[in-house]
Amino acid sequence: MSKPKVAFYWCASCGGCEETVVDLAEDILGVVEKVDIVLWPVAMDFKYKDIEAMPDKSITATFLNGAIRMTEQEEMARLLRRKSVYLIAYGSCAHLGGIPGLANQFPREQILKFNYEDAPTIPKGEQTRPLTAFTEEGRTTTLPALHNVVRTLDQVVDVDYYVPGCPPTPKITRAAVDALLSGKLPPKGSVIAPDHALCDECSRKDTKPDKWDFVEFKRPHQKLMDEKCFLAQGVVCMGPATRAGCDAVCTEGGMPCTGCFGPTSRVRDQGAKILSSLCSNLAAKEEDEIEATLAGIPDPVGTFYRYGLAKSILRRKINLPAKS
Amino acid sequence: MTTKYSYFPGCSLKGIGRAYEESLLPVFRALGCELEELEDWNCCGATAYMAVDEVKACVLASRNLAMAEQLGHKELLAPCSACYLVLNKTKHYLEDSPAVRGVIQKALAEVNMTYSGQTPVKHPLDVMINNIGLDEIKKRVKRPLTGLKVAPYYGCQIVRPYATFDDQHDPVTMDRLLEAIGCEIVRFPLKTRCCGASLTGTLPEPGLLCAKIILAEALKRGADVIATVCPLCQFNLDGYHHNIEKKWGPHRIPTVYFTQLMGLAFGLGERELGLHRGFIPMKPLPAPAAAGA
Amino acid sequence: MDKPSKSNIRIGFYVCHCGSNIAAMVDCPAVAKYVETLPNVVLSRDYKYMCSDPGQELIQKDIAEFKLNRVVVASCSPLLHEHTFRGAVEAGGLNPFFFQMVNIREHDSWVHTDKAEATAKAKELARAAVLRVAQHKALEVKKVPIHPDALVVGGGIAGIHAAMTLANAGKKVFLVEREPSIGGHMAKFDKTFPTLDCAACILTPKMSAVGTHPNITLLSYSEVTKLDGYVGNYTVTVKRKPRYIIEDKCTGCQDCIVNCVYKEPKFRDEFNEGLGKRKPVYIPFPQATPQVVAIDPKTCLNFRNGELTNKCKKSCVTACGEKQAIDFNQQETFLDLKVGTIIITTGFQTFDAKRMPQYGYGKYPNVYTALEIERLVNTSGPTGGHVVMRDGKTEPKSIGIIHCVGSRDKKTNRWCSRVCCMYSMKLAHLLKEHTGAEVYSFYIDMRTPGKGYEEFYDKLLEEGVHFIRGRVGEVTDWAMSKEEMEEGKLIIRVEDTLAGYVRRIPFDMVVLATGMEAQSDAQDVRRLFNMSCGSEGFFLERHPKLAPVSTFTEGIFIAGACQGPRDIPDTVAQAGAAAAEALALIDKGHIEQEPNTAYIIEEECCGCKSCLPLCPYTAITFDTGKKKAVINEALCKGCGTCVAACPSGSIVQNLFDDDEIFSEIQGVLAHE
Amino acid sequence: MSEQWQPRIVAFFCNWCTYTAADLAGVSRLKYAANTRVIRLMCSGRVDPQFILDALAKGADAVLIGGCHPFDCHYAEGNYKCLRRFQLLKRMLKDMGIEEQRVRLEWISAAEGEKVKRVINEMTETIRALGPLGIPQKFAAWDQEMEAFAAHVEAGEALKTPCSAHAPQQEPAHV
Repeated sequence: MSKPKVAFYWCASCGGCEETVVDLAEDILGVVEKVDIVLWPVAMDFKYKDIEAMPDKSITATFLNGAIRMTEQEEMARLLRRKSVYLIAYGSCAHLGGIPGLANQFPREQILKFNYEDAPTIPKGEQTRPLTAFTEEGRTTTLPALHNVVRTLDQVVDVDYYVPGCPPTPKITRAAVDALLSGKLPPKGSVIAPDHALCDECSRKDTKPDKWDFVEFKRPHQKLMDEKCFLAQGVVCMGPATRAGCDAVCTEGGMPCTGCFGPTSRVRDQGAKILSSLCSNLAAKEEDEIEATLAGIPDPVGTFYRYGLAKSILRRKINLPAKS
Repeated sequence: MTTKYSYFPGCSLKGIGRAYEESLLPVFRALGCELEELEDWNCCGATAYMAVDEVKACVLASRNLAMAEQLGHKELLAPCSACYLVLNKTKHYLEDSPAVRGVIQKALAEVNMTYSGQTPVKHPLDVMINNIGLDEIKKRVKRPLTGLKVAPYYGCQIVRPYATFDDQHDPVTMDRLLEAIGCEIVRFPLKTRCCGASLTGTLPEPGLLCAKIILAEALKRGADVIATVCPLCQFNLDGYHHNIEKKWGPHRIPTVYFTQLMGLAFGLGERELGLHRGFIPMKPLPAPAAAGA
Repeated sequence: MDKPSKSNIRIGFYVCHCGSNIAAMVDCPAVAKYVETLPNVVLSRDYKYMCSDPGQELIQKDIAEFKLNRVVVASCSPLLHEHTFRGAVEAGGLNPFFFQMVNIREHDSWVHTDKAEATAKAKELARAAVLRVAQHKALEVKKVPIHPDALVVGGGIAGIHAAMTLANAGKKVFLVEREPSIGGHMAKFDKTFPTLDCAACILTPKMSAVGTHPNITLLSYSEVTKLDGYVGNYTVTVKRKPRYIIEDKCTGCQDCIVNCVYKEPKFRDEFNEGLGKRKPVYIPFPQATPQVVAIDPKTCLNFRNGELTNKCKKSCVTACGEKQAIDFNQQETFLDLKVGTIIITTGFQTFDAKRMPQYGYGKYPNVYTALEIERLVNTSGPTGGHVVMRDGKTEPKSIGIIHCVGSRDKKTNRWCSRVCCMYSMKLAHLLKEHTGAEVYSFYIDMRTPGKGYEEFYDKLLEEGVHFIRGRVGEVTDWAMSKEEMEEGKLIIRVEDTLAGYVRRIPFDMVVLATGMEAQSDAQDVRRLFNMSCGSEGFFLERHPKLAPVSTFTEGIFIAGACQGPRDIPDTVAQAGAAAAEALALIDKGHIEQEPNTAYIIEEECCGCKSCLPLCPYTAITFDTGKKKAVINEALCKGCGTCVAACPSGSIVQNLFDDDEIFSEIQGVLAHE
Repeated sequence: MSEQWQPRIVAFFCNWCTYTAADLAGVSRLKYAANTRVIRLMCSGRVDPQFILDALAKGADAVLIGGCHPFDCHYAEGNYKCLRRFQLLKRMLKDMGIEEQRVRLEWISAAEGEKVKRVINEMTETIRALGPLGIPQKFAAWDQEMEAFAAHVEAGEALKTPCSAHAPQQEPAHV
């Protein structure tokens, strides 16, 4: 019996997810022994046409990280879907849209204009936009185009499993690989991580007060924080609204949770839920007092949907501003 | 520190009621308020206009309102009861009737004006009691009018149909104001009874009877003077003594504006306050109690 | 559209015509036809009256015949008939919570004017219910035992009657009254219309029966300050105000009153509307119950500003002697009562006549309120029933009674107070009888619906009382002319709308028939007992016709004028009804609680504690062993606030779980 | 539908106050616009911000929440919790490009049938003036770029032709 074939691919992502695969360290050797890696552009040289030539469903599992931002990514996603038995959205970007998903607050043109024309790092007179096609000696090279909307993998193709995290921890990656190799798979569509929130595994849990009564909110850089629960210190922590499984690496490391594992299976919109929870526990009762307390959360979208905007109920800014 | 008000005098305060303006301006000045008269104001829309075509009357009024809003002071002062009522009525129509609002906005638009309904129209009594306050007023009194018996007479228009700052049936703001400057208020049940209004000009008999009833009752209750807030009331009560006397015998009691009494208490001169314009002169004030020196 | 029915859910849908109440504005057959196309619907019918017996039987028959396992009825408000239909579904053999109701009457046919729009709305609401009911789970009604004791708040005729009814049925009743004596307004009346019975003669026997009834604990001079718990299990905190008399020791001999250092009564007598005087130590009126004196610290020499100063000779203490009933050191005490049901009978207050300055009350001494006249014509009143004016000697020769003072007026109270026409005529009769004066009654409309009421009006007409139809413009002391005999009189100016001209009529005395309004602290009482008030300030009944003495809080009933203006017979009838409702609950022994409580799924809870402080009933606690939150369903009242706030979606509310609500949202919005 | 566009308003009403007030409006035969669909909850405190987002995303042009007046909550303070969430949600919705008039919170007691009528009529008019929110249509429009691209891929020419040939369309101008 031949070894199962596995593919790794990256789309709109920072590369951190690829690092996690490497972070499996010696474990990766065990994995590599048991599988055939048929595609891993970050580490090995494979060609698009090699994959295209493979029969459909001949790859046992594809781990795809990154959001779908460009036409090329979309095409690869569709191709790998066709060739794979299991397609796994790997990491926050493929799962929830991730940081790239925050671009859904702006029109594409505004983003391009800023990045290639208005950004302070671009010297005057050197503003230029990348060409989409370039012909030389009769050969045309093309660049993929940017979609208007940043999408999660499952908004483009059918996804079998999700491995959450920015990036997924080695532990959670190993759990996914083990499940795959052992054939002990959860129901299709599952997120391979515990289905309760992070507080459960946070060492600061015992310092939670029984009553919140928030009177102000601070952002992490505005406050010297101690070892207590961040919320008890008035610092927004997404822990209560975020899936566990990361072993609370951020809160252990002194930073509040920013929500990269996404919500539990029972929640449709992570941002709405943490908003509901935090606001319910304000101390203020008068409108202006409430407003004053909430002024400590100047950017609710960026705070509550840091990873999840593309996957949120609204997905994207609804009425984009007219071109400026 | 001066507070500024927009000021709409209306025709009366420049004509038969000029004593009202003559006393109003210095009294407000003494209270630290500046009244800035609307430039190019027009008829408020009262009486004839109101009787013939209410909407046109409101259009006239709204031009004044629009100018006041443009002037930018917080409130518009309308001392004449008729102006006060028409301006307020127009504001109500603007708020309540989309049809009238449409006509008015169109008319204003033709002369490049707009009115958003912001600037409230205030009566001097309202401003004195509720903005300035009796304590401030008491502080300005140099010569309390102790012993002067006053019948407070409000007329109809500042409390009917809208009673925004006082009771519709038993208004008391002027009572409190005059009490604060030392006057003795006689209980006067005819505070808001008709003065005869414009009937005195068209159907003199019932008109004069109305005026006579008020004069007679004020005399009967021992008043030295009737205090009023309305130029038309003042005119009807003060201007027809001759005719009244011919029919019912003498009913001689002066009718003055409340601002004239306030001016006296503030130590201003009688001429300065237009007191010489009344047909029935006020009796000399009771001698002030000899002060320390 | 293909009907996906992958599940085994079988929904029966019924749309009710409600006669023409719904059918006139909603095309019911069209709604039924549309719903037939929705997923899982196996049966869809329209029917004339779903709530009728045949309607309910239809549901039961269909459940059996078509193997329905979910039912949706589109008819009136669930607040009205949800119970009825749940009952029908249960009788059909299903769990009663496999039911959803659609409100297409109150929220649709009655409030819209375009049949196409109303029908479209009905379809969408029906679709929401169909999607929702598919998510319903079987639930169990919780039975909670009912504490058999009852509380009655307010000791007027309503409270007295309700307490007596309960007590006679063998229930223990606590009757709380804030004044020193029970009796309420009725105790102040002289005679009652239209029979002219002496009010005291019919009331005082009931009062003393309350005072002596073994099943009634009378807590006079007391107020309820706190309410905890829920139907069947209320804990009520009652504040007992110090009356400086030990109730058990006072025999009502009144020696203390006689021997008070004030030889003459000097202070405003509240019971006599200030027309009489009392001493600092007093008994409100001769038949007061309990027959116990009270000391008013505001006027007693022994106190200053309510503080004990011991500056008095304490002649009352001496007079009391061995009985030792006087205790100047008495303090406020608080009493906790356990009761299962509560009846609120806190009554009304009369309109403050000073709010209509044109009638001169408070300005002209001889303008009276009707309640003052009640005391003035009363033999046990301040003048012994001798009707004299405020000078204390002159009898009025002419009296004008003005109806509708403060009533039927946009500027004051818009409602008709129902009793003023009748009591005005009663007073007209009594005043005429006492003084022989000419009596005029000024009315807008004469409202005499009631047994013997119109006949009473006829009798008055025969007696020669003058009735003038017109709303009085003003009462003034301004005399127009000597010839009209107006000098020194009060002149009523009125447009006589039958004669068609304005009249001025001089009187010696003017009586203002002030209307009834809600007690000034009705809002506080409402909050205390978790009730609602109507826009006019009276307590709101659960349903004006079908649940007139119930409130939106289970186990709390209302009766008498606290619910709206009414006369004595209606008040007593209502008090009886409230007592019967309470008895029905008590004798059932338990109540069935709506199973809309929330619960936490233990393995899903992360123990973030976000929900802990949100529960006003402290139903959520933290299990420190498991480090997870737990909901005590017995304490949960089902608001769902914690459910909405749980950041990991680990709290579920029965009957209102997320999936049910999301389906409903989907249903009202899904495009056709 | 050929007739004039009608706003769709989803309302979450508290069982004890606003729902009852709406019943009262019915019993009193008050007439108001037929654009609101009421979902009954036991308390405005049960209104999960997810419900509001979900309603908007599923095609509601606006969402109305009706709760008990301050101090009058049947469950003590559920209405305050609703108010606090509402204030931040409103700001967040603004950041997400949704006009603030599209979500409204009103305190309406059981006695205020008239207010139900007024608020619903006002809101219907406001939303009518504002025009459709149309999120489902926007979702569909956004995803057209993918469908167009998928067609290219199907034809096997995606990566073989210059990207300008299959570049996503410029977005339609937003209102």
